[in-house]
Amino acid sequence: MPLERRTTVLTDPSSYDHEGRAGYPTRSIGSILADLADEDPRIMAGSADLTWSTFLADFPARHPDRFIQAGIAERNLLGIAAGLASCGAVPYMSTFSAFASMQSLDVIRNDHAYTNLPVRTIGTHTGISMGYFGSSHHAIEDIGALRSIPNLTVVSPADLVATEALIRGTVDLPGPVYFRLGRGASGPDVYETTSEVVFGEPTVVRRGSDILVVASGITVHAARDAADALRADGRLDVTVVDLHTIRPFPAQAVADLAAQHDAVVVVEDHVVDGGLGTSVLTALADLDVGVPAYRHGLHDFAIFGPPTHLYRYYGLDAEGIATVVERVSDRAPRDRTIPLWEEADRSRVLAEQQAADALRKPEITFA
Amino acid sequence: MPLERRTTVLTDPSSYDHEGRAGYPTRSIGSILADLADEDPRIMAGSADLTWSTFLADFPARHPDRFIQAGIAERNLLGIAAGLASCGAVPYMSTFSAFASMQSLDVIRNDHAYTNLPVRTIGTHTGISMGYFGSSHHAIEDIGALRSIPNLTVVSPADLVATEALIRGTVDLPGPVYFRLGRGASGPDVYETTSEVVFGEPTVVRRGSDILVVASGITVHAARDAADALRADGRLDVTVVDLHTIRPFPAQAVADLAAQHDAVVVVEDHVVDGGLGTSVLTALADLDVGVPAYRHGLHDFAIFGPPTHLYRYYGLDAEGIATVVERVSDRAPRDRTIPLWEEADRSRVLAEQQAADALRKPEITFA
Amino acid sequence: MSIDTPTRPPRGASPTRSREAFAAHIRRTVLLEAEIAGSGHYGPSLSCADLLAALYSGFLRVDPADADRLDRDRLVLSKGHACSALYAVLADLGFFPAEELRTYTRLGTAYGDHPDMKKVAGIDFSSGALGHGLSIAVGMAVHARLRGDGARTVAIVGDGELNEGQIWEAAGYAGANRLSGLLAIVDVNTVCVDGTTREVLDYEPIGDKWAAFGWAVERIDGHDADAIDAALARFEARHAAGGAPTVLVADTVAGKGIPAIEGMAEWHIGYLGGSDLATALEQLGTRVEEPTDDHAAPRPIATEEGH
Amino acid sequence: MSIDTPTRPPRGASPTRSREAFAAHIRRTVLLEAEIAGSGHYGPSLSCADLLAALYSGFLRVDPADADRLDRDRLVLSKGHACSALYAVLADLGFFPAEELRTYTRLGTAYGDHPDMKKVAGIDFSSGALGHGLSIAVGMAVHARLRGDGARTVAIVGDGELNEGQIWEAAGYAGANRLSGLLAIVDVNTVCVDGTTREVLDYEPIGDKWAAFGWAVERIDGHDADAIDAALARFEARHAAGGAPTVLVADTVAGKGIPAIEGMAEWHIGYLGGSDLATALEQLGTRVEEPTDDHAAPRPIATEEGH
Ligand SMILES: Cc1ncc(C[n+]2csc(CCOP(=O)(O)OP(=O)(O)O)c2C)c(N)n1
Ligand SMILES: Cc1ncc(C[n+]2csc(CCOP(=O)(O)OP(=O)(O)O)c2C)c(N)n1
Ligand SMILES: [Mg+2]
Ligand SMILES: [Mg+2]
Repeated sequence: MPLERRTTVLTDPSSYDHEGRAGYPTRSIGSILADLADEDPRIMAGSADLTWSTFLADFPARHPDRFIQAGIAERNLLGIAAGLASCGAVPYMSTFSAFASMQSLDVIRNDHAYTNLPVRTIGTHTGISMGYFGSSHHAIEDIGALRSIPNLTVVSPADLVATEALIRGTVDLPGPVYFRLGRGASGPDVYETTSEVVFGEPTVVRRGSDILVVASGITVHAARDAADALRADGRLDVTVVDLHTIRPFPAQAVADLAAQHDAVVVVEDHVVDGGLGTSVLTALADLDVGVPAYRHGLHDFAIFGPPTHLYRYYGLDAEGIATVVERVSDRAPRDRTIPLWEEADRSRVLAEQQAADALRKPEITFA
Repeated sequence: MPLERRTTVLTDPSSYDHEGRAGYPTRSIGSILADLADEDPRIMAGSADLTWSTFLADFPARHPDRFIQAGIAERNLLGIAAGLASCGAVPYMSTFSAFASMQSLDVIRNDHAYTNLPVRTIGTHTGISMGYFGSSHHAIEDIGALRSIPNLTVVSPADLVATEALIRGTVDLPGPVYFRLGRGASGPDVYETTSEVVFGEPTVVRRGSDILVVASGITVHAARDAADALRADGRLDVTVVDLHTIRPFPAQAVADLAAQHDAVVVVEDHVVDGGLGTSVLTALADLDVGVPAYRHGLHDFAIFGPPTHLYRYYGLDAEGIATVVERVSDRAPRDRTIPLWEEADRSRVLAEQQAADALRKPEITFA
Repeated sequence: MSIDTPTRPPRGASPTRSREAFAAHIRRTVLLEAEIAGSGHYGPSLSCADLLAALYSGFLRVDPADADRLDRDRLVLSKGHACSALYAVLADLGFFPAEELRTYTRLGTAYGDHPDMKKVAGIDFSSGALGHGLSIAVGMAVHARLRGDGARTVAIVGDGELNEGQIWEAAGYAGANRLSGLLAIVDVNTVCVDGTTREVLDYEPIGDKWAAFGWAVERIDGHDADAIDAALARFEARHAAGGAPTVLVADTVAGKGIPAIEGMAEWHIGYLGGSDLATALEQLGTRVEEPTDDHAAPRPIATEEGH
Repeated sequence: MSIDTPTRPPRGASPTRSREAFAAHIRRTVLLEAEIAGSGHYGPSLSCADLLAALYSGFLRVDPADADRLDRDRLVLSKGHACSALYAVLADLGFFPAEELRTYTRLGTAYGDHPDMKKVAGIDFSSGALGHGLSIAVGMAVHARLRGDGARTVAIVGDGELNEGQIWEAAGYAGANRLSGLLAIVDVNTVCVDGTTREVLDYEPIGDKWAAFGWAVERIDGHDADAIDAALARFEARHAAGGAPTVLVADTVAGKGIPAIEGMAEWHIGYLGGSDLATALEQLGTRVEEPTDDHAAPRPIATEEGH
């Protein structure tokens, strides 16, 4: 696979092609893994025709013979990984989470987890982060799909620093690991150094006392910003914890944190049934912690739209999270099956956005 | 596909072949569906080379032109079903649950659930009911895999009467349904008439007052027998509820039942993370019911052995369930992450069985 | 099987333009949709534009006024990421007002970057995850054979998409069951995302694979209107006779029509802004004709001002 | 890739018996395992017995004393439900004591009805869900090529199993990447579970499919020891030269060796009890010889008393 991509004769500075002209990040999962491979001969990598899209391209550039290009065949990619791992390799295979988890679940289950081999599956572009690509590309059920599989470790880094920390923190695990990554290099940063993220231990990102906000992956930065806004306004003093290690679930740590707060709000870019909040609720129940916990996430297949618009629509940006946390604090309803981000909130965001869209590019007509 | 199977020249009455001589049940999912197809022209069926094993064979015998024999290609079977359903058919596609759920999860998700088409997937031989066929055939993560998918209905009949009731009770649902069946025709009966099982409403199988035992599918008969034994001995007065409708989860009904008891024990032929108990725990938390709930199920890939031995080993037979219910009543531990069916229990069962096995067929030597 | 079989559409619905203008219009619309979105699947949408133009110029019997009629022909765009081209077609045929494409990819739209049958009239099945569409089309073709109304089913798959095993599951089923009413079209634009299909995973000889799975194979120039029409006619004849399903292995050029991006995997997704868009529209515009007169309501073609 | 490469096993491990006796011993063991379980996959285990006998009669370089050595040849029994035959082979070669097979399928056993690499020495990968094994074997073959130690990888797949699309994903990858060290063997016993493969889903011509996916194809009689050995030798030569992966399309008979059940899909699973078992063992027994002398510790062959 050639790393050099052709550039096109373009004249307008706003134009870009898939990866060539859009620019490619200097630091990415590909370079993190390529560095690791420099040190560790077991490391291999592969993709299913999404090497560039999943930000893996530095790996084949630097270690071409340790790279598997499977074409558009995710199951085979993950099956090959199992064969490689049975020979002593530690392969990192990346594709979009929608195709890594749901399409190949039995490969992960039978060939990685049951055999307990050190295959690493990297599922990128999780939740609704693919925006208007639509439902086929939304990975809003992947935690649910993976959660029951014995032996499987699942981690969900909030940014690239966390990704590196968790890759290195799990490299010697004998069994399989699933990495649930957001959009790759493009999310806002949360961490400065890898030492802030230790595999297996939740990271407290903001320390407060009123309400505990639990987040993971792509929602952590928004939860942090929500906490900062609530604090700045003097409204609420909120703790934000990054639950980057989803399996094995750090039940005791979460229970201990929850016990120090009035309520828990779990923010998730996933349907609430089977997601992170499900683990939080069962942990609190199992460990007999009576603090009420609210799940704030998706309840259905998502609509289409640009990613940032979608997060706003579903109340998963900082403003939405702050609103939900305040509502928990104000209303504390005892029936927690009723979502705190309401139909009316969504309609409002949609109407605002559609009004703004109506003014865009009036010169275009399709007839 | 020919329904007539050849019979072999055999002399010993203990011999049997796959389906021909072992006998085939007169009433089965195949005859239930064939009856339905007599009345309803939308009904179709199909299998992936497991027509006999999933007890569907009466369907192609009676409606050959409305039957899809996909060969060993589960994903294609379920994809074809989606195409059929988009033309107005209501296809029932059967294979082992391990292959229906995990291997084809994204087909169910994208092509049945997102499109909200009336495809019915029948996954048989769930949980550890395949016994010594081993882990590849154990479907102990299927509820977890399916639980997050919007629009998907999941039902888990306890016997053939319940199967018929739930097939008929869901036939006009516009969206997809997943049937999680035990070993097909071979389980003990629970119900006498289909009116006992109403889609969407848990069925109370035994009414008591001390402890609520929640079961579904293949574990209902054992839970019932456990309740009867506990009552007969005057030990405990136990309610047994059959949660045949797993999704949408009847949260309020379960919460109301739970609130009338001292504790809840969920019995499941599934790993506890992501299974039925997960739904029970989140329902109790969401609806603020403070009754402690214990999950009694699997915690890892299962060992191998004959099905009945395996259920005994994992405490999922009547005796095991009774033991666990008594322990809940006696000890009521506040840390409910610790399984009440212990390593020592399993070792005891294994030792007993191995001692019995050692005496079997001494005439066989393999050297 | 007792299914109501209404009288079938006497002929396929037709576009408002001549064939050449129709194809150019599709390409133009693809560019304009990308302008709305700020991003577009140029390469894969433009490579199949002539194939779509052929299918929807009277071949497919569909009825914009009754989009869901049971006995219609069906198209599954298994390579769903090319849907901006299909939207252009469906709008032109009158399935929905073309102006709705102004919402393409915007919040709350029906028109995402993969097609959704529940949201858009004329989309016969939702797609986006590669590898699924041929199985769906098999199901539709089986149903059509049961009904006996002669309806045909077409699936368009990518050449890279052939890597997906489910395609061969479906191909094996259709071949063994001689689903003569099923037509697969492989858009052999010789690229996927990471590079050329040859670099990524060489699947040539593509025709041999389908033949070995029991299909009647034709290799054609996927931009030659006459060649496509002739192959469609031969498929129709084969279907009438009953026999193997047909595959058209169509040689195409990714990004066809925009010289700056033709044949480039880099343009699987991208954006042609400002002056580049203007140039591209001009290159297409030279070939855009006025609508033909054989339709009641000729509609204006998008003009180039403002780009 | 810097991987420790120990000196490779000078030759393949060998069974304790002559080739013919070895095959008969495998079949006998399959019957006895079924007697322990009360059920057996007779058809599929007996159809591949001669193929396994050939592979483990010196061809596969494996070392029972060091079962996990990195540079060994590997076998993936993708049709894992035939493992009772493979257990017979591995026990005879000394990977584990044959008497352990008394626990076959019993509670807590390592020897289930599908093979488990974590529990049984000599099993190179766990299987049971059809369609996975060739991908695994591809991974092993890629690793061997990286190591450069010449180790070979064999995958045995069923003819019905070819319906699984993942087989073709793996075949496409191996063909395009010219994995010469990979050998696939298709056990064409012409049955699956619901009937004959022709009735269920006709996949002939099987060889053409593999050829179209870039493999060197040989069609052989899967019960003819000389034919199998010769084909294995040609694979070896092809591997040495570097080139396409090889597939042996092996024509076999389900339940081979037990006339009452030969060729019958009904005997995918079943049970031969009492007098039927006795008859079957007798039919095999006529062909069972004493162990050959070229092994230090010839072991007694199961006698027929008691059945
Ligand atoms: C199952 C699945 N895997 C990966 C993708 C991401 N993806 C979208 S388009 C594409 C390349 C498709 O190549 P090809 O089939 O040749 O179609 P083309 O774009 O050339 O028309 C990929 C890998 C997807 N949509 N679905
Ligand atoms: C994915 C999957 N689907 C279905 C099965 C059930 N099953 C076990 S063996 C078998 C038939 C296999 O036929 P074939 O591949 O011809 O092998 P044979 O038994 O003839 O050797 C089936 C359907 C399975 N084990 N895995
Ligand atoms: Mg292409
Ligand atoms: Mg077979």
